[in-house]
Amino acid sequence: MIYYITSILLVLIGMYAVLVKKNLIKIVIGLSIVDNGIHLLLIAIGYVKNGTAPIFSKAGLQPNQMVDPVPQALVLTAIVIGLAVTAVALSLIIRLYDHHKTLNINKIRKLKW
Amino acid sequence: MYNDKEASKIVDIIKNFARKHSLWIVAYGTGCGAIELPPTMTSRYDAERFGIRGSATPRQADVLLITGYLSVKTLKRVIRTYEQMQEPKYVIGFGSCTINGGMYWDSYNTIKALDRYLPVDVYINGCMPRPEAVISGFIKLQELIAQGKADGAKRYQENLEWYRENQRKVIKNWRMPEYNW
Amino acid sequence: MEINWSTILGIIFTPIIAFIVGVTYGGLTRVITARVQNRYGPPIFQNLLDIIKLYSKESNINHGVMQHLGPVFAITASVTTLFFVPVIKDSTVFTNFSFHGDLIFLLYIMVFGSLGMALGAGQTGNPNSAIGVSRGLSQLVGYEVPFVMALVAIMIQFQTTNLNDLLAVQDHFTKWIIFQSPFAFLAAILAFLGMMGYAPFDVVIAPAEIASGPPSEFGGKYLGLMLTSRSIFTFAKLVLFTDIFLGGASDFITLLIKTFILYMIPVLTGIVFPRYRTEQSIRFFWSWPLFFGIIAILVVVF
Amino acid sequence: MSPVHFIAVPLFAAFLIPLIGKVSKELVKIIPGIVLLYLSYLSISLFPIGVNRPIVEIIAGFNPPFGITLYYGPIAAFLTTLITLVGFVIWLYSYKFIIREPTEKYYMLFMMLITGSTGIVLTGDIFNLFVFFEITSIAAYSLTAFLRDRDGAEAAFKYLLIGSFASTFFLLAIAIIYANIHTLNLADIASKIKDIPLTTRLFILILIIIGLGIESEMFPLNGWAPDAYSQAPSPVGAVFGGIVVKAAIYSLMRIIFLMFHTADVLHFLVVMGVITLLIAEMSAMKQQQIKRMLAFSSIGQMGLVIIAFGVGTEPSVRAAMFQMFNHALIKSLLFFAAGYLVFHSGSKKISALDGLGHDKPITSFFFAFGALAIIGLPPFSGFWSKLYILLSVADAGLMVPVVLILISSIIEAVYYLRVVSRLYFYKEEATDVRRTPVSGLVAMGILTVVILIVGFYPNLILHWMTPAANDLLDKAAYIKFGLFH
Amino acid sequence: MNSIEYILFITFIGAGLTFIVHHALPKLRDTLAILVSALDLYFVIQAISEKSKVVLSIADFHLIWKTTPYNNLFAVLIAVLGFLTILYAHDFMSSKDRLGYFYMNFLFALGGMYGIVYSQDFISLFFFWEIMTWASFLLVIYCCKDAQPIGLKYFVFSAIGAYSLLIAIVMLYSLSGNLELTNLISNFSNFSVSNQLIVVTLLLLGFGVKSAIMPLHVWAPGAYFISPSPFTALFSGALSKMGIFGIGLVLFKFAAQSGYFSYVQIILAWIGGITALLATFYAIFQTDAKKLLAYSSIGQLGYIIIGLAIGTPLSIASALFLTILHAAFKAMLFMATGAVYFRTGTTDMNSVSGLIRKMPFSFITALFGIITVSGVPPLGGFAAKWMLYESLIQSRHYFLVIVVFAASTAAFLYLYRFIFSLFLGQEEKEWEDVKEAPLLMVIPMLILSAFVLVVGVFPGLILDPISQSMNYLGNFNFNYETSVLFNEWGNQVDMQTVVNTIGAVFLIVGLIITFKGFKKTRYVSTKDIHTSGEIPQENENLTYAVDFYKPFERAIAPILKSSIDKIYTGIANNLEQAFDYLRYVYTGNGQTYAMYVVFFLSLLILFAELIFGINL
Repeated sequence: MIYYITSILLVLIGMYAVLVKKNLIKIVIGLSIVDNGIHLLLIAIGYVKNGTAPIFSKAGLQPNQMVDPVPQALVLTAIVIGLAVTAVALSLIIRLYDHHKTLNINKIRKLKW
Repeated sequence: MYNDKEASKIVDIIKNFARKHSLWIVAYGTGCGAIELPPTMTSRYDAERFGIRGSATPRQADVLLITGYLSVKTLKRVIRTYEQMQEPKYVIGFGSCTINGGMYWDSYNTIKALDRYLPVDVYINGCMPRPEAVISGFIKLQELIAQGKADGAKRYQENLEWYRENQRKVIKNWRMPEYNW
Repeated sequence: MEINWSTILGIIFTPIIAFIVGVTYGGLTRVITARVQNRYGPPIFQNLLDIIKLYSKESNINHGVMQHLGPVFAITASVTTLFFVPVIKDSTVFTNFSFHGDLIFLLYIMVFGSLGMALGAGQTGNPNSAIGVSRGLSQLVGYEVPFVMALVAIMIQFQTTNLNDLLAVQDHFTKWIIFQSPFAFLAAILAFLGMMGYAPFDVVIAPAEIASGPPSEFGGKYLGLMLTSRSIFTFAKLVLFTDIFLGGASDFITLLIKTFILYMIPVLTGIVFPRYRTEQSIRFFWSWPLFFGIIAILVVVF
Repeated sequence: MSPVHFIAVPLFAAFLIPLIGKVSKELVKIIPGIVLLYLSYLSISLFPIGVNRPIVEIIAGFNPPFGITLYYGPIAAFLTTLITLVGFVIWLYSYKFIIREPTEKYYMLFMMLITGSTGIVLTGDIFNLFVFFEITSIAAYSLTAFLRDRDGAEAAFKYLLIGSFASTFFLLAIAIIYANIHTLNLADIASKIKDIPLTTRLFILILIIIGLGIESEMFPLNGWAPDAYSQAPSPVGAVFGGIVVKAAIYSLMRIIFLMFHTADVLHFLVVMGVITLLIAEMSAMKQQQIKRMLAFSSIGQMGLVIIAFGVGTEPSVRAAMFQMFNHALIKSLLFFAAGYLVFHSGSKKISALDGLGHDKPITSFFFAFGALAIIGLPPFSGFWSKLYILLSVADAGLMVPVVLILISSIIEAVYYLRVVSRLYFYKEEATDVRRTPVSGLVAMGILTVVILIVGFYPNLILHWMTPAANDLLDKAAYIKFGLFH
Repeated sequence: MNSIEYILFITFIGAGLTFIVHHALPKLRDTLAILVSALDLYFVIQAISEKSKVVLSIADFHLIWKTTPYNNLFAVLIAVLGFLTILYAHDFMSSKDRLGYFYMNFLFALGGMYGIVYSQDFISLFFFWEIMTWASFLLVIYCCKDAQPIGLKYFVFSAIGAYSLLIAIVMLYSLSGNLELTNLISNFSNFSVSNQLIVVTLLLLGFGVKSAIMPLHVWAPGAYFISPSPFTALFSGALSKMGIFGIGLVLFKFAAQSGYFSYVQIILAWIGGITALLATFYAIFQTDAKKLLAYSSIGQLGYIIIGLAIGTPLSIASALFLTILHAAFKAMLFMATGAVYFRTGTTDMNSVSGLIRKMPFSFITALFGIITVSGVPPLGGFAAKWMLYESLIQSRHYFLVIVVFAASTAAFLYLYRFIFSLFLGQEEKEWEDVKEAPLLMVIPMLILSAFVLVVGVFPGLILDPISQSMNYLGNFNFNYETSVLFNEWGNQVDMQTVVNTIGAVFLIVGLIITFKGFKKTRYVSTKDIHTSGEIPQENENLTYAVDFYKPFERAIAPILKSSIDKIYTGIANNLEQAFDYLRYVYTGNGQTYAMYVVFFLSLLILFAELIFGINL
């Protein structure tokens, strides 16, 4: 349960950062936190208490004693994607800073209406 | 122009009779004489008895009534008006001023003898002539028409160059269209 | 349309009679006006003399073909109107073509002349003519409306648009439409004032203001033709009104009496009234006459 | 000859391109064309097969529901064909339009976009869908920022911000679905979705609507769209309007029709579609930049498509797909034309377009043509799809949306025609006649011809729409084919 | 292929070809366009006897074209007018550029109209309706920058009309699942009353916009004014008649089945009446000849609508008669105005004057035109007006007839203004070098003039096809002979007697007045007028043109105060303003957008059950 709560908390914290913080980098950090929250959630879904790795290493091991491997695979993929997004975001921030000389999101709104 | 007595055709007699009894005047109220016309036309003297009537434009009129002295400036307009009238047309000089300048005999900018500029058929003497005199003048004109002597238009046409010369003498800035009818 | 002797007689004599009567009425108007003004007045045939004199003018000018044809349009309209009105009731000669046309046709042919005249006046190029036409047409819109209302009321009431049928209805003087439909008569007679163009509705030809308006460039034979047309047209209109409202006439004496009475209405009005401005006269026609017209229609409908 | 090629070939090309870039710049430009030509050929040749009976491709040997499958049914066949063909035309246009370095990156990202989009359309696995989504998104972010001198970075950042939200919510939805029924195969989820408790299902639905709605440009979620469209290079705008959004809407609709096919959800879609349509068209009215205007128009058209899907009857779905097809073509044409117009006028402003009709007669003609077509005037193809949408919406008894759609059409007409007027009539004589490169003209010409032909023979396309619509609506068949071949 | 297929094929292919030919062989372009319209004319006449039917399957629909008497009537109208206007355009447009564009759209508009009139189902009708609309829109904006807002206004109103048409079509489809005219007509009585009314209203609205009924007329003055004259002639003469075509169809094929038909009739008739009256009043105060004619057009269409709405045989006959006649005389007037424009470069009535002697043929055309419009005998207009009044009186529309009469009397004002300002009046020095228009422009005008004259004498010639098409519309029979018209009370007007009388009197008096004193009757210039003796200078402008009907304006001032156009402009501006505020939703701040997402999410979560229901 604690994992679920933690993950939801993480998501909310990240959301807060994204929605409230004005600094672009903080926003990207927020996004990462949200991502991590979701990843944690995914892991938590597949988690079986006292479960083992999903490998038939021992005879008689029932599938319900194993940790679900699929979420782990998913999380791996998701983390990679998150990384890519973060990388793109950061590179964009560099470009934005070159252009606007500021990281305040309120001041970067040439495109509007 | 026909003389009633010499006319051979009944049509001519009718025409002359109608012309005689239907004199539409375009009153050119140039001078003080214009004031004599209202009493002439209205109930006291009632010139309409003789078929005399005012008309609004020279196109419809038969008689050009020059009521008094003519300044040089006015003369131009009068000539124009006369030339716009349809034949047969008559001119009545009204008051002494049209005959010899009257009290303006030595004025620098009035014309003295109207006859030199327009072919006058009848002069009405007086300064001013009373309505009775005016009516008698009209009756004289009617007589002239009946006798075929009221041929001012013809005279004007025949002696146009002479009239023009006289007119040009007094009217300095001469810009008149050609006389074309 | 069949051509026979009575038709030809009618065609020849109707305009002549109309002209004589019209001209005499014109002269009478002048005499009466003079008498009202405490004058002796011209002879009664003065208008005839005027017209003859105008025809006998030796020179004439025009500003182009439309001015030349303008009076022709006018007289065409007058004579055609006359031909399509039954002058004498039940006469074989003087009903002319009245069976071949009806009230609506008459309404239109009556403005035909004014339009032709307006075209002629337009070509003269005289601004006064154009002003006069502008006033005349505006006023036309004014009085046509009540007039049409009156006619519509009558048409509905008697279920016909033909004058001969209307005449057949009014076989006794109690059945004259003036008594059967008084409001229509009121509307129509007020419109008639405007139609005749006497004061107070003579702003069109206001002589001192716009130099007699549309005809200001017309002289000689053209003016003569116009006056002829006017005489005929006056008579035609009078006969039309007599036919519609006063039961027509079965002989000339009755016709003359009825038309004369009718004619005196605009003449006497004209003598005593000053002149309306254009918009005033339009507003006038759209107040009382229109009101009477509406009442006339309502009376018929309900 | 397998649907896998749709994903594998462009992906391979995408990674090959930077390498080849070291050798020959020209080859970099040509390779995507070859790839897309091949894909087009593939899609056309596979088309009849896919329409008759869905091809379900198993990846990596796991049988469904465990393995990832590709589901090449009628609708996928149609959309892949559309994507590859439009992609090819876009490549043709880009060939001379993208002259700015680094071209190899542009083509790499372009290939990624194609990969992602076809992947979205083809995949039968929800997480795989997510992955392709992210591929598309990341490529799209980068392409938005491709032009360095503009405000591309800002637009891209906004896109990224909102896009991350989308992916987050979508991933959350996947997580919840997986937590409840332990499966990721779409067909399997569809058959088991009723096992999830109602509240959870509602939550999933909301998350999916938000997640995929962002990419489908639904109204309150589409703040990124105008910026991204207007700042990206013109062909990329065409890619967004013609390919990416189509794939996104398809995935949204596929999920909704598979899992949440109820009247209320559909009504919600209609309402959202109407709101999207109206607000987008109204916002477009006073735009000063032509590409921004096109972006709003694009959003509006998506609203129209959402309405048609939301009605949820067979004719309406068919009409929606037809509209998607037409929009892909016409909007691409408009973006292409606008690209050169903007390029030559030197300003993004509409007011700078005065008199370009004389300077660039052919490009302007294409723009005018596209404008008339997108307003829905006959005999262009846009007319039929709009007509079908209206007929189907009215057939479902929804007269209010019909009226609103038509009102928005009037607004659309006003702002498009204003631009057309400016092109031709605001300045009389030609100042400086410049030529559009042949490849661009050919690209626009192809689209124009297709638009006209479809306008006269809508059956060419409509014919294939009925199986596609049935494919989308027939949940049972999807489950059957998706799970058991 | 039968004739209808030929017509549509030739026109559309011809349209495309002219555009191409313009760029390849500009010399052949005009010939091609004339050829196309001539072929159209030939096939339209062929089609009358063929009774052909074309079925074309496109999408899921069967597009059906068929010849019926009603269709043929309009098709012939379009074909003749199209041919004459293209003939006229050859010289008129010769100095303009973008001629490929012009002819292409001209032919597209023509083709659209053919498609409309022959169509027997609503899809093809709407399809061609839209083609016609955009083709005409492109022609409206053809000239210049000033035309753009006007064209846009035209398009917006057309779109409103077209879309209300579309809504009706869509409703009909959803009600009966079919869009074929014959089917719909037979099914119509099965619909519920409210549906019937809505459909009929929407259809009338849609067709009404094209025929410029109040208050949807505001596009017309500008569009007629700004479009090139040859097209204006077609626009007013034929294109606006498509609305009439539709209204006739809707009224007698659909609305007549409804229980509320009489109300529809009365409302429509009154709308027509008010249109006629107000348009006439507006026309009186125009200073531009084409605008004046535009308003006049609106007014005339009002009469036609009244005629259709009244629905008695005589009134329908008058409406259709007037439809044909209006096509002729309005084309004549626009062509004459175009000729003036061609030679002087303006149609401003305050500046052009006195062209009668320079452009006699144009003047005669204009004269015949105005006589026909005014309804004064002996030209064709009288027969139309006569039938209209008679039918109005006999169908007990007493006050409507007054309105109509007031309108047509007031029409004299603007007609006189038109001909006076352009052709009569002072012959100013400025227009001294003006010549008559080229032969190819004069010929169409004279053909039409001859037509209105013949129709005036023998209205029966046109009443034959009209009565056939009325039999198609419903069981309408009325009495007429070749030159005699009868009303329902049996009263008659014999056009031949009328014309004979007028002609004879006119000729006799005219000859007398001409030959009396012929030698001494002289022509003088218009500068030689009575000006109280003052001599006007050469360059002095004596034309009376500005504020020509000021007294009348003062008399009816209250009516003119409110302008429908201004109301629309106000609405449009406010809407645009509102839209402008609306787009502030897109603030440009990424965070705000993110906020929207989160808000939307919370909103959905909060009202989840409300929105998505519980039976998910």
